[in-house]
Amino acid sequence: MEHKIIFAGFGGQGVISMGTLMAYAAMAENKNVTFYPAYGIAMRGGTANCSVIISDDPVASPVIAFPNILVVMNEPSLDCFTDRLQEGGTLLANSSLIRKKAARKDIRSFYIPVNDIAEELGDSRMANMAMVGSLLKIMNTVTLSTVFQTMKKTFSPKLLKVIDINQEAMKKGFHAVQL
Amino acid sequence: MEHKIIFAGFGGQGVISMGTLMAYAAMAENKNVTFYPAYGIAMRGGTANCSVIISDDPVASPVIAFPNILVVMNEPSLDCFTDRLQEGGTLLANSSLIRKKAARKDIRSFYIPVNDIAEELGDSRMANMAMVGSLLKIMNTVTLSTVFQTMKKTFSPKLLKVIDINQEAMKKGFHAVQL
Amino acid sequence: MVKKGKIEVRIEHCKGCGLCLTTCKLNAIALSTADVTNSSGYPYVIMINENCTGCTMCAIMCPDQAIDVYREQEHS
Amino acid sequence: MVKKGKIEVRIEHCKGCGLCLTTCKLNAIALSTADVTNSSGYPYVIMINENCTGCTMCAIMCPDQAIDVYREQEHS
Amino acid sequence: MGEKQLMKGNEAIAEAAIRAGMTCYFGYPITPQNEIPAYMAKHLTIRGGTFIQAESEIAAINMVYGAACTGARAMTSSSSPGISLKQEGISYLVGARLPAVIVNIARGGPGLGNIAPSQADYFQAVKGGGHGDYHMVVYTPETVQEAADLTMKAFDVADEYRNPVLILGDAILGQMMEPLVFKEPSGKKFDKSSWTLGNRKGRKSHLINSLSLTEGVVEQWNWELKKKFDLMAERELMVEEYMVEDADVIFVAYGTTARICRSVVHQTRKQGMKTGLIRPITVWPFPTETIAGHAEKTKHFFVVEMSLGQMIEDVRLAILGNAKIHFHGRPGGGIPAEADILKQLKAILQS
Amino acid sequence: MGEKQLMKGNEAIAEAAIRAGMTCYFGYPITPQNEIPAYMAKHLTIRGGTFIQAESEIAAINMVYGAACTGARAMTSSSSPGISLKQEGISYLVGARLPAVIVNIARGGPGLGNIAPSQADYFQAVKGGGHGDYHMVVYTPETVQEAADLTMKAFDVADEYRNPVLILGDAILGQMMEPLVFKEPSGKKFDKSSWTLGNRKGRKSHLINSLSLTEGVVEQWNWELKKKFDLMAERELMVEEYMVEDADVIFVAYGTTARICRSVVHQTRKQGMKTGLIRPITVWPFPTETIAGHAEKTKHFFVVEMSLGQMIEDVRLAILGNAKIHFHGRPGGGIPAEADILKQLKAILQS
Amino acid sequence: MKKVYERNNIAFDMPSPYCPGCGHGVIHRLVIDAIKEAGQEDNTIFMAPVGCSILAYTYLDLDICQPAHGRTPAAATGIKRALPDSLVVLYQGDGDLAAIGTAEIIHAANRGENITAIFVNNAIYGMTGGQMAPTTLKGQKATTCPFGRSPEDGQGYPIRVCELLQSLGGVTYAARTSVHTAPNVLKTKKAIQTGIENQMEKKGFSIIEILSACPVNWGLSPQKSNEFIANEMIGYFPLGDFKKDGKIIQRSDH
Amino acid sequence: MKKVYERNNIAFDMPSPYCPGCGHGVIHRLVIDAIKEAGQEDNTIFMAPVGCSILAYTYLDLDICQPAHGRTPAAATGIKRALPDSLVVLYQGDGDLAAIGTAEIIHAANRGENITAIFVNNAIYGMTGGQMAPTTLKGQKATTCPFGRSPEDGQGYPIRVCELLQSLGGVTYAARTSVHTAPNVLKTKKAIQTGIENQMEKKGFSIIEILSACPVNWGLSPQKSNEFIANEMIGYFPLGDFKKDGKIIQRSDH
Ligand SMILES: Cc1ncc(C[n+]2csc(CCOP(=O)(O)OP(=O)(O)O)c2C)c(N)n1
Ligand SMILES: Cc1ncc(C[n+]2csc(CCOP(=O)(O)OP(=O)(O)O)c2C)c(N)n1
Ligand code: SF4
Ligand code: SF4
Ligand code: SF4
Ligand code: SF4
Ligand code: SF4
Ligand code: SF4
Ligand SMILES: [Mg+2]
Ligand SMILES: [Mg+2]
Repeated sequence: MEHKIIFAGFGGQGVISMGTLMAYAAMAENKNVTFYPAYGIAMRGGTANCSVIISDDPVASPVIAFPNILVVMNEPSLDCFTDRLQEGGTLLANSSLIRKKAARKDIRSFYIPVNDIAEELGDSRMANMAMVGSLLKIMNTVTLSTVFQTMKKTFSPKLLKVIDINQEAMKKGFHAVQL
Repeated sequence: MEHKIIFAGFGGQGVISMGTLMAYAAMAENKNVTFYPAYGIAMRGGTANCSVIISDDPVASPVIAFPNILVVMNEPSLDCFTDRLQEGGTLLANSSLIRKKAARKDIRSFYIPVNDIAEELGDSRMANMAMVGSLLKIMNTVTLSTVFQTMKKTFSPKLLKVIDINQEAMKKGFHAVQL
Repeated sequence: MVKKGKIEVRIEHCKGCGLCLTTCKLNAIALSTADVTNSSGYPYVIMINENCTGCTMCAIMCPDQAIDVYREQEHS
Repeated sequence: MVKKGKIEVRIEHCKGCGLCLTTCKLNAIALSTADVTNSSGYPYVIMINENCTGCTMCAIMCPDQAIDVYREQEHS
Repeated sequence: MGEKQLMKGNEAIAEAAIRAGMTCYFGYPITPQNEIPAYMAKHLTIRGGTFIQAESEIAAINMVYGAACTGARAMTSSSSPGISLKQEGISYLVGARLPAVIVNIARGGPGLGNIAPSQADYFQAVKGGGHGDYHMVVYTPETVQEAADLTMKAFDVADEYRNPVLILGDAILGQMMEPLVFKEPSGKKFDKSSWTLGNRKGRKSHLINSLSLTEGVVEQWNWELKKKFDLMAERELMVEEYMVEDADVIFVAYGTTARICRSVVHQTRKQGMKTGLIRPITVWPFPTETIAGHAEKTKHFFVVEMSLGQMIEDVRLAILGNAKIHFHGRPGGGIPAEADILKQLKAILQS
Repeated sequence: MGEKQLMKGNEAIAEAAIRAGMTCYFGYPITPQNEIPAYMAKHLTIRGGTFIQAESEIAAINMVYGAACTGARAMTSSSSPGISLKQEGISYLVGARLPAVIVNIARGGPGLGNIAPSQADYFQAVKGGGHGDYHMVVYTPETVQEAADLTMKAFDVADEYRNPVLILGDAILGQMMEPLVFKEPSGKKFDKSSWTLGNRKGRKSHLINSLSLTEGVVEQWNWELKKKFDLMAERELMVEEYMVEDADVIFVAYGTTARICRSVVHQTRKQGMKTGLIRPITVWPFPTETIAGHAEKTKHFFVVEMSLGQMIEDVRLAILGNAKIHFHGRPGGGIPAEADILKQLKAILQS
Repeated sequence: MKKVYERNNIAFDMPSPYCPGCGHGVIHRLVIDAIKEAGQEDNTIFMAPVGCSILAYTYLDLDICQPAHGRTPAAATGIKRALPDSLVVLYQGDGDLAAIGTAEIIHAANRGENITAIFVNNAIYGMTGGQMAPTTLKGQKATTCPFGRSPEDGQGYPIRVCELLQSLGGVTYAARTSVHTAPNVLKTKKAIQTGIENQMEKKGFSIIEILSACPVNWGLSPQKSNEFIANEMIGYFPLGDFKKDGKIIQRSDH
Repeated sequence: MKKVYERNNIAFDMPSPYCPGCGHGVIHRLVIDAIKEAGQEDNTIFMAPVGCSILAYTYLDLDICQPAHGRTPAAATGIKRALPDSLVVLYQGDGDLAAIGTAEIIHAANRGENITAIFVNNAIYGMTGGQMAPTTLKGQKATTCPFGRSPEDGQGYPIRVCELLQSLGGVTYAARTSVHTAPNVLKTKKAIQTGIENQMEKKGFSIIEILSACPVNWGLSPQKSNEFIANEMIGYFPLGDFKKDGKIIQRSDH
């Protein structure tokens, strides 16, 4: 088992949090895991992305040339990364902000309106958590409850106060996906 | 034929001029020649020395560990360098300022009162030239006339004005030595 | 008499920083809403009324040279 | 009343720079002649009369700490 | 044993240094190692140590020089161009026999290059980028865990030999998060009172210095340094041999490229190809004998580097013509792809 | 042909540079190369060129960087610690593809060391003291005459490849006076208009730069640099073989130590011992093949260096175990004595 | 209607390579406006620093030289000495100029190199992600002074570069301006023009220090960033001329 | 008679390692006198520069640290931060401090490092044999300005270090003195004492710039050298306090 996931979106969409949360949770399940952020000037201004590898074997390079899972939170990210997705790979796209569909036919695609899900909960910043929920469902490697526990451990005091709504969003995202 | 000569004395005694003059003259006679000065902090304050190698073969290192000719213009230099003179080597000492004799018996020693010679000419700064004269006589490799020609070529305009007295001193030094 | 003016915004060059807005004393411009963005995902500047006098202040302030300014000329 | 003083020169430490001489208002000191040198070849400072008052100026000026100064003490 | 944590390599190095008793850190910002000074600014100061953002890399290495004079455990970190600027300082540390830890989280060069991972500072690290005859132990961690472990060790080794130690990573090691557990520091004590400056109290004065204008003295120091280097070479070698016993092809790679080669070994072993990996953990001292020992039975060595080929010279020196050496390298921030290595490997095996 | 003159190596280098059309010199004082800036201050300025005593070695190399951007022939010189400080700048020159000549009149290290001659900056010079993958042609003149000749050549080679060139001497070469005759400079013209800055007049803008943050660009530059290095390696090698044909023992030495070995060859040949000398004139590119070519019939190679042994690695790489390699080295400013070499030689011949 | 403001085509047809609201964009434009108005497009060599504005080459259609971090004044010296009639414009950030490059700027200034230095003081290391700069204000937070800069705790005082350089003989012009409002942008342009005229008249070294926002690393919106300049920075970094035609105009002391 | 002046036994029983009449010798003695009178012999770390006074270690019986050329202020920072209660005395020449080490001295001063810097301004590079220093006077000859220093020809103005540093927040004390006459030697001692007291009272950075002769490289006798200080140097490098207890006392401008 080896998941090579790229998360991408706008700065402010919580892309890095998605990645680190997944990495922490995978660690808690004793997987081999690496997290690799975009850094330096690439982090500046508009966009953000990070790479997470979750594997049974030790991870070679944490840099993902060709992901088998791609999570995109906005349209520029879809445009930028879709070509790199492996044949047969999985795309998760935030259909609240991404109006078009990926052109490729050799991949599995899921369009989840995570901003809408989040707004239903009254906080559009929860879109990323909803997306994590969807991802968990699709990956079927890390459980929702592990992620919940991880959140308790890793969230800052400020975030802990809003942990419930985070988890709620995640659950909604989880159930939004039909496999 | 290989002469490895160390010239040593006080700063101001014209030790470097002696060395360069010999080197120029040897070059004029198409010998292989190297000149190596003391440099850096060793040049500062009191003392000065330089090394000249004149040889039929190409010169290896211009640094002389063990000279076969040692020219000393004052007593501290005698004390400092005499031990390094090769067995059978030649010592030329300025007996005007050096009152003692070298302790070694395995060397040829010449004591020449070059300051006195120079003062006879009315200019104590000519002591070094007198010493060069003595050296030429003892070495018997470079001729007095070559040195005279060299002086014409290499002396600065200021020095050229006093070339005669320089040459006079040299001649006196030359004749002061009895072989 | 106050002259009439207008601006042209290079939408693809605008980064939605909003600095031009702060200089427009006549409130002639505003940013598009968050869901109306250029292809880099930035909201951009639009004229929201006819107040513009072509004073060029907004253009002077723009870090991205996204604004050109036009002004009615006196007839000579 | 002017006090009497004297200096002691560490001959081997003196470099004959002559700076002490320039400070001695009483001309109590001078350099040895060029042919009288210490073992490093430097002329050195000598007292040339009884003028010294032990004012310490020469020692203060000496870059080589070659001078110690002595002065007559008041009897108390 | 501590708890498992997820940390960036840079942060792991910083935390490990603090745990190892480093009290003085001096650095200047440069990507991709900025998390080290940032971590120090926050955590070292709170824990009573000294953090200074120096005015430059040169100031930083000289601050390290000063702090080391007092016996404090001192460290600096930078990335390639900044490490080039520290070369005079490193040579001085060796010359003055001062312990210190220097971290290079290398990036693509030459010049300003980029901020991608690179192994093109190998020569600089192991042959001496600075002037004069010198060596340092150079650790090349492969994982975040090892980065932490070797950082702790580096301080002991620096103190033991009174010599700087280099940790050579790359942007991947520095930026990657991986699980790790901090080990206990060795707790080894080093009596430095015979040479440190300050608090003199009646003893003879001490001198930290690398100059002598007296003939022969610097040469003598060098002969003494050589003895120390020989001892370091003898005792501080670290190398991992992985599935080499029956290997037809042995990879030689360190750090990030070792991870990649290890993965290729995994894959190929599953396919029945007999591959193995020799991973220098110290690149100085270099595991010359380890490699030489395999050069009789194994016919192919495959060196993989993120450079135009630097360590390969040391591999050649080990093998001395007794086996074939193959090379895959990517310079300027390129990362070797498993697929490319695999392809080249198959060509080798078929030849 | 010019007249025979007696000159210091430092002065000969300075004068040769001026004759080769160097118009911009930037340096910072350091013994034993001070005669170079002093000469420039006097003679370059009178002849219309630019001399600046920079505020530091780092400023000097970056002034060279700037002047080179305009197409001017530019040079800097220093000695070991100062050269260490220039490592970032050298890496930049390579990265930005700028021609320049750098002179290292090396002294004893590590650290401040002393001002005696040394060859312990060999690794720094040939393996790259700076960061990233790069090479420079490194000339190692043996005599004052050769120092002048190679200096002139260095400017042509720098321009030809748009790459810095290093002249590696030592305190002996710099301080020694020897007779020399200045040759005519080659007069080769290099059209630099396709890349130099300034006087734009309608053409496209030019950029001198070593950074790109676009993935793959710096890697691509490196592959292009590699091609250039390969070409330099192929075409710029200079080596002297002296009495090697029938030799039982071949010395390998460069610069000052080559002089010493040559003298030993002389003496021993007179005594009927068959000795010879291979003298790399460029140490990068290194005469690997030349040496390898003799490793079949000659059983003993004797490397002499003023260091703990650095070039010996390149000799080992050439010989690959096919002959015995012996070593005599003196670090920290020590000069190998003919007598000591002779003694060791005799032991070799008797074994 | 007539076009009364149009983009300067010394810049390529693209937005500036900087973050939204970044002062570098405005300052770039002012520099190329001044160059254009002086008719020096084909005679200018633009010296890019190592800092965010290293990206100038992607934006500006000028001959550009990009030297090592902090060493721009040294490289500019080399260029200007080799080509005395070219217009050499330095562009440096506060880390580049006032930290690692301290020696180089001081000595280029002191030699009176006939060049024009544009010094962008944004009180932070932008490119490397928000570390403390030599000009970071007292109490201001950055990744390497997470508790706020504290000079009393040995983190150094914010350095006033104009005041530091004004005592040097080679400096003919030193001025501090800001780009946080349109009127200040216009004043900045004037100052840059003066700096460039000085060079064309061979008057020696000019420096224009410009207070400039880094919204991303200050963690403020572009608007709030410009308010920060108005309310916090100018109090410590007073605007105006510090030296003109080689004469001291004003000072500010600790 | 009573001994009223005796040698300071912090110096080993030998002459100073410097040329006849060199100012370094006097200044060394003043420094060790001040250290001794403050009772700090066993608590002092003396930071030797790279310059003639690198030889201090052969002469002074103190703990001594000898860092790289120009980097003494950085190394001193490292030492002082690690051992805040030690007395750290920097000793630097003009090449060391005002050329290669410009950045280091400025930033150590600006951080207010609690150290005392003795800055020996002899307007020349002594150790390397007489090259132009940042403080070489206009018209003064040196091996690298054989026709006399000419600021107008781009060789730079003689840098006034006290004036340059006085604007920095971390500087508590900056004074210029001279050792060309006995009364000035005594004033210099006072200034050094002030610098050391400041440090013991944790007041921050003190610098004492001392005009000092280099007879050998000036090509003058020791006496003539001191006259050169009186007649040429002081006119350009005015003596006195420039900053005291953090307050500006005097200035001198171009
Ligand atoms: C020798 C060296 N040290 C450090 C760096 C990393 N670095 C790149 S830009 C920069 C400073 C950026 O700050 P500033 O000069 O203020 O420019 P800004 O980005 O704020 O405009 C640093 C430290 C480098 N590239 N080279
Ligand atoms: C990196 C480096 N550059 C240059 C030198 C050579 N060097 C030694 S001392 C010195 C300067 C001496 O002048 P100064 O600092 O004024 O001291 P002084 O001898 O006049 O007291 C220089 C340039 C060096 N040792 N290291
Ligand atoms: S030109 Fe003036 S009035 Fe028109 S939009 Fe711009 S700022 Fe407003
Ligand atoms: S200032 Fe320019 S970039 Fe910013 S919002 Fe206005 S037009 Fe857009
Ligand atoms: S102590 Fe005073 S009076 Fe006596 S010799 Fe010295 S200076 Fe002259
Ligand atoms: S000042 Fe000192 S060294 Fe100089 S002459 Fe007087 S006693 Fe001798
Ligand atoms: S990081 Fe700051 S200085 Fe750099 S481009 Fe962004 S806003 Fe501008
Ligand atoms: S060279 Fe000058 S500074 Fe150095 S010891 Fe001699 S007189 Fe003093
Ligand atoms: Mg900045
Ligand atoms: Mg000096």
